[in-house]
Amino acid sequence: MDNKPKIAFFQCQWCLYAPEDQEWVDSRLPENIHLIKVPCTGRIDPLFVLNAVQGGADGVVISGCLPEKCHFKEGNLAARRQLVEFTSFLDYIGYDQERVRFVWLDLQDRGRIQRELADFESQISRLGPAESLATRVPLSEGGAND
Amino acid sequence: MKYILPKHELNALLERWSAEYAVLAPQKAGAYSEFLPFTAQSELCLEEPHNTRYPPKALFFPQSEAILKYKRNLGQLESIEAVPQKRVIFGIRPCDAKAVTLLDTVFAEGDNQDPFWLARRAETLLIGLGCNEPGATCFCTSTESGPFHTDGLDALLTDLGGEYLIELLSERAAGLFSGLESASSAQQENAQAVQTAAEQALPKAFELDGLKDKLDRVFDQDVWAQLSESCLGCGICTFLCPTCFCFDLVDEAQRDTRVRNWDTCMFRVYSLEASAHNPRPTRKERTRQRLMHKYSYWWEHAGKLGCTGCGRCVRYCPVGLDIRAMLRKASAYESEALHAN
Amino acid sequence: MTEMEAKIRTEAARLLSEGLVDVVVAFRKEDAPLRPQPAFFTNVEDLENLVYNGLCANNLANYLTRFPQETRIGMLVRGCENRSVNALVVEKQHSRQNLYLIGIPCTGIIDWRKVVALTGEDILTYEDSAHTLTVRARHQTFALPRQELLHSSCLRCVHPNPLSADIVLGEMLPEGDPALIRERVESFEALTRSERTAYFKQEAERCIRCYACREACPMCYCEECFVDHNAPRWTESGTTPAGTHAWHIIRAFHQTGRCTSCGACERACPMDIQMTYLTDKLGKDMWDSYQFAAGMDDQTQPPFASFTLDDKKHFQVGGKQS
Amino acid sequence: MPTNPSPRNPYQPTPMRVLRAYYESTDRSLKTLELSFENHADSQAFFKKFNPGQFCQLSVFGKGESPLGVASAAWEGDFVRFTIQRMGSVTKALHDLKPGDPLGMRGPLGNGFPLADWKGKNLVIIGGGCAFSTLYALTKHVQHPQNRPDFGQLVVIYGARSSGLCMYKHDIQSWYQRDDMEVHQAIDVPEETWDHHVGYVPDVVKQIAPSPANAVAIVCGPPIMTKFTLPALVSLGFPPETIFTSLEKRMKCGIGKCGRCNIGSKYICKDGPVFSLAELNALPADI
Repeated sequence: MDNKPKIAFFQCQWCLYAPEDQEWVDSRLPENIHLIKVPCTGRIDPLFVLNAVQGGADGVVISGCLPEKCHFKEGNLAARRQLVEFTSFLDYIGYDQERVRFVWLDLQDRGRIQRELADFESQISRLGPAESLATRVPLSEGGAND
Repeated sequence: MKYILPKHELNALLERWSAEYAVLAPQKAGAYSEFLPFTAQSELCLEEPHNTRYPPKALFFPQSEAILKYKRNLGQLESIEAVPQKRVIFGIRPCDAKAVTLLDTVFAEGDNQDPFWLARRAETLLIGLGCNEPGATCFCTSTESGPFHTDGLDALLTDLGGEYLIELLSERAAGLFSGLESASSAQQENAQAVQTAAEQALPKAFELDGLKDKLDRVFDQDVWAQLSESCLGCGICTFLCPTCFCFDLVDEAQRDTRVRNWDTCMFRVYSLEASAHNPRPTRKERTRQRLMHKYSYWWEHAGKLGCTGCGRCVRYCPVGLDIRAMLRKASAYESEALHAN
Repeated sequence: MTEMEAKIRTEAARLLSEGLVDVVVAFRKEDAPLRPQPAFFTNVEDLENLVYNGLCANNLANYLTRFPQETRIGMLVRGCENRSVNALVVEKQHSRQNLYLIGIPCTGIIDWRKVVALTGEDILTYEDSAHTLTVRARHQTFALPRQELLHSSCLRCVHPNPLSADIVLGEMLPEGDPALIRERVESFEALTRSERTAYFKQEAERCIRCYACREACPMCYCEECFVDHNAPRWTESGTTPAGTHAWHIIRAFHQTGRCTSCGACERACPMDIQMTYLTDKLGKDMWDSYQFAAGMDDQTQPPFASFTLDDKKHFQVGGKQS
Repeated sequence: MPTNPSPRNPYQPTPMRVLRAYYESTDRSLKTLELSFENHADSQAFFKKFNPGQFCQLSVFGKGESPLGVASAAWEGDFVRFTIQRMGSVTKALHDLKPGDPLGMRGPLGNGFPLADWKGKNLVIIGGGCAFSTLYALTKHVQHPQNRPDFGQLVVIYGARSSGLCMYKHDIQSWYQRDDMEVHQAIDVPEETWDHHVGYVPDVVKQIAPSPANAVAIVCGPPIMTKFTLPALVSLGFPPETIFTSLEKRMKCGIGKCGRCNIGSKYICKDGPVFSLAELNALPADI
């Protein structure tokens, strides 16, 4: 488990239309991927993403619905503007923009989330661990004291 | 006992002390000076008439400190060990040293004494450096202190130009100055002259006698609203103050520690209750608490004034609130308003 | 600057005596050296204490959110202050018709740190004039060229003139070169990733969490700041690296599309911490992505509040985000 | 200069365990916890210093600490009772505790009621809402056969917003049958099954009009109740030095060190929480 990159996966609970994809995410997600289900990508506050980054996440995946498909009509529009800028801001202070991937899912996408996560994991493995801003890693996982 | 130390031998002396003590001295840190561990390459910062920007209380009462460790298996909190360390703090100004003795009245007296404070105080020597020329924002002579006061110091240096005159003040610091040549009576008189000149160079900024009673009497008057009109409600005046000791206890869950952080009465959440009632809802009550605590309540707790006139709150307030002017206005208000009717 | 002071006093006296405003927000004489104080004038007699010079370092728009919305406020506004007021009006913090903005084309705010670095902290009095700041310290009087003392934000100022004031005292000044702010951000972006992280940590970890930057910023008017939340506690409240990093990242990010780069946060910070390199980056991104600059008028919503369906083109299907 | 370098860490909580936990109010906003000591030595140390009216800082790691009044008398057994209103993160965590769960407790803190000064006096105990918990401890203490003779008449007036919010229902029910005390309960709004007083506590106090002769009154309740009950007692002829109340403010250390719970120069946690009205009148209005 420890050599695999730690990934924080923010999943909008509406975006996986196929029940088997949702079932895979809910119960057969690889151990190194930490699932955070949110009612909508619009609910994802930059604080959540920063909390994940400071907690030692080597990569962050944010999956939501395509425009005009959002259950709440415009949650994804707000999220994209804010979180894309936050990603560029984190990159500005050293957390590589490549470590954040947005997955905007369509109605008929099937099994895409598994492919995206696998592809993302290999991309992150190439980048290696992201220690620079990992300041809140729990002690039980070998986090540093202050 | 009084010794003489030529200035060019200072670094060598500090190095000698470093064999036995961890020596800290004010050194350049960007635009200001800070107490940093002394090393052979240290470039000491003693000319500045003013003290370090960050108060040396942090050397005894750190701003963030884990005081309890959570044992997950037992589900209980256990104390973190407070280990004394032999230290010498060189170049501390008299106002900051006196401030440390004021904090002793909180952390080192009465019941529930603080083990962390005591551990850091027990083996630490304070070697003071007097101020030949107090700055425009200093007012130690108005607060029962002074540019060459010795409260809390183990030794006091007076800058005579080419050398320092060292006045030994405590037995435990005697060893530090063994081998130094003792001061001639001429040098002692010179030091005395320098000290009195410095004392006189700093006129009183406000009248201390009767100030406490005046502040008590204007407690519920409108003067506090006028005084705190432009206050931003930030924490600079309290965090940089060498005598402020308020703290917060907070659990850092993922670090399994309970942490003690500095806190400040200038923040809204400091006195905000679970019922959402806040006895100090606006900056007026908070400014009043800051001034009353130092110039009235501390007197009732420990018979001492809670301010040593170091001037940090005056120098770094972003909106230029000057505690000297505030105290003058409060006592003027008391004599005009209350005696007028 | 005394000539400008006289103009401001007469205008303020007119506003108060004719009852056009309930309060005039400006500055008054300093008690502490180099620090004129923000002041709230409600009667004409006090106006003799009114001062205006380069050392007036606070953004007065910060006090707008302290008054109930029906208060009629007269306020001195320089370029950045006017834009901060506009941004606050956009966020419905005060109604524009209850505001009377006394516009002052700004010749730059002096950074007290640059003065102290030259004259030492032992300052008795100072005199500001068009080109020189005369400072009388204990042993020496200094005549310092004003241009070298300006705060870094003012050296990069694009809009020194008040854009939507009710009256403008003095001539409008030439606009600044927008490339200056961009170059500053781009030069930081050109550093390697580890250099950028190192610089960010070096600045953020000197923070003592006094929140002067928050309290000095006109756009920081939240009743309860995210650092005060405890259910759950998102950030550490101590001066640990985790706490200070989170504070500086999220505080700056909350100013995206709202910060008018007035530099009041850096001028208030007691530990000389650099912060505007963060908000300038966000400001540059908002211009590049949405052609939006904060406070240019008091109607247009900032980008995070004005998402539209034609953002569609940015939603890449299957692949990296543009 | 301080000399003894390492006294005990005053912020280290005593290890406790939940013995019993049950809801006091029908709307589950009030819950009573009865805590047992992990170490017997701690229990002895606690009861040597304990005096009704004192409080403790209950500690749940990861959430923090909350100051809560002790609601049990020493003779009731080797446990400490607290009745907790569910308000913020710590009290929610306390509500979620089940019997057997560990937690921390620092105490007893504060001065508690000056029982020695009240010897031979009639006691008028006036409580409102969940603040009645410390008065419940006081009443239980006074009711004990060993202590009862020390005091004269005992009158208890306990108000709550509704019958569902009344605490210690069964025990208080039994008080009506006792001959050595008088009980008056009140709720704000009439309910069918309620046959005691109806109305606000200050009015009920005026109605019952306890005699101030050789009497001491103790008032603990929400600020609004205290604000109107104190003057009511003064108008009934109680001198200020015979009226006592327990104050509360935001607290962190509970031992007079962290500087935040002061009224004037007095710390509520150390010099209080029990103050006489005479003492309060000498303090500035900072509550």
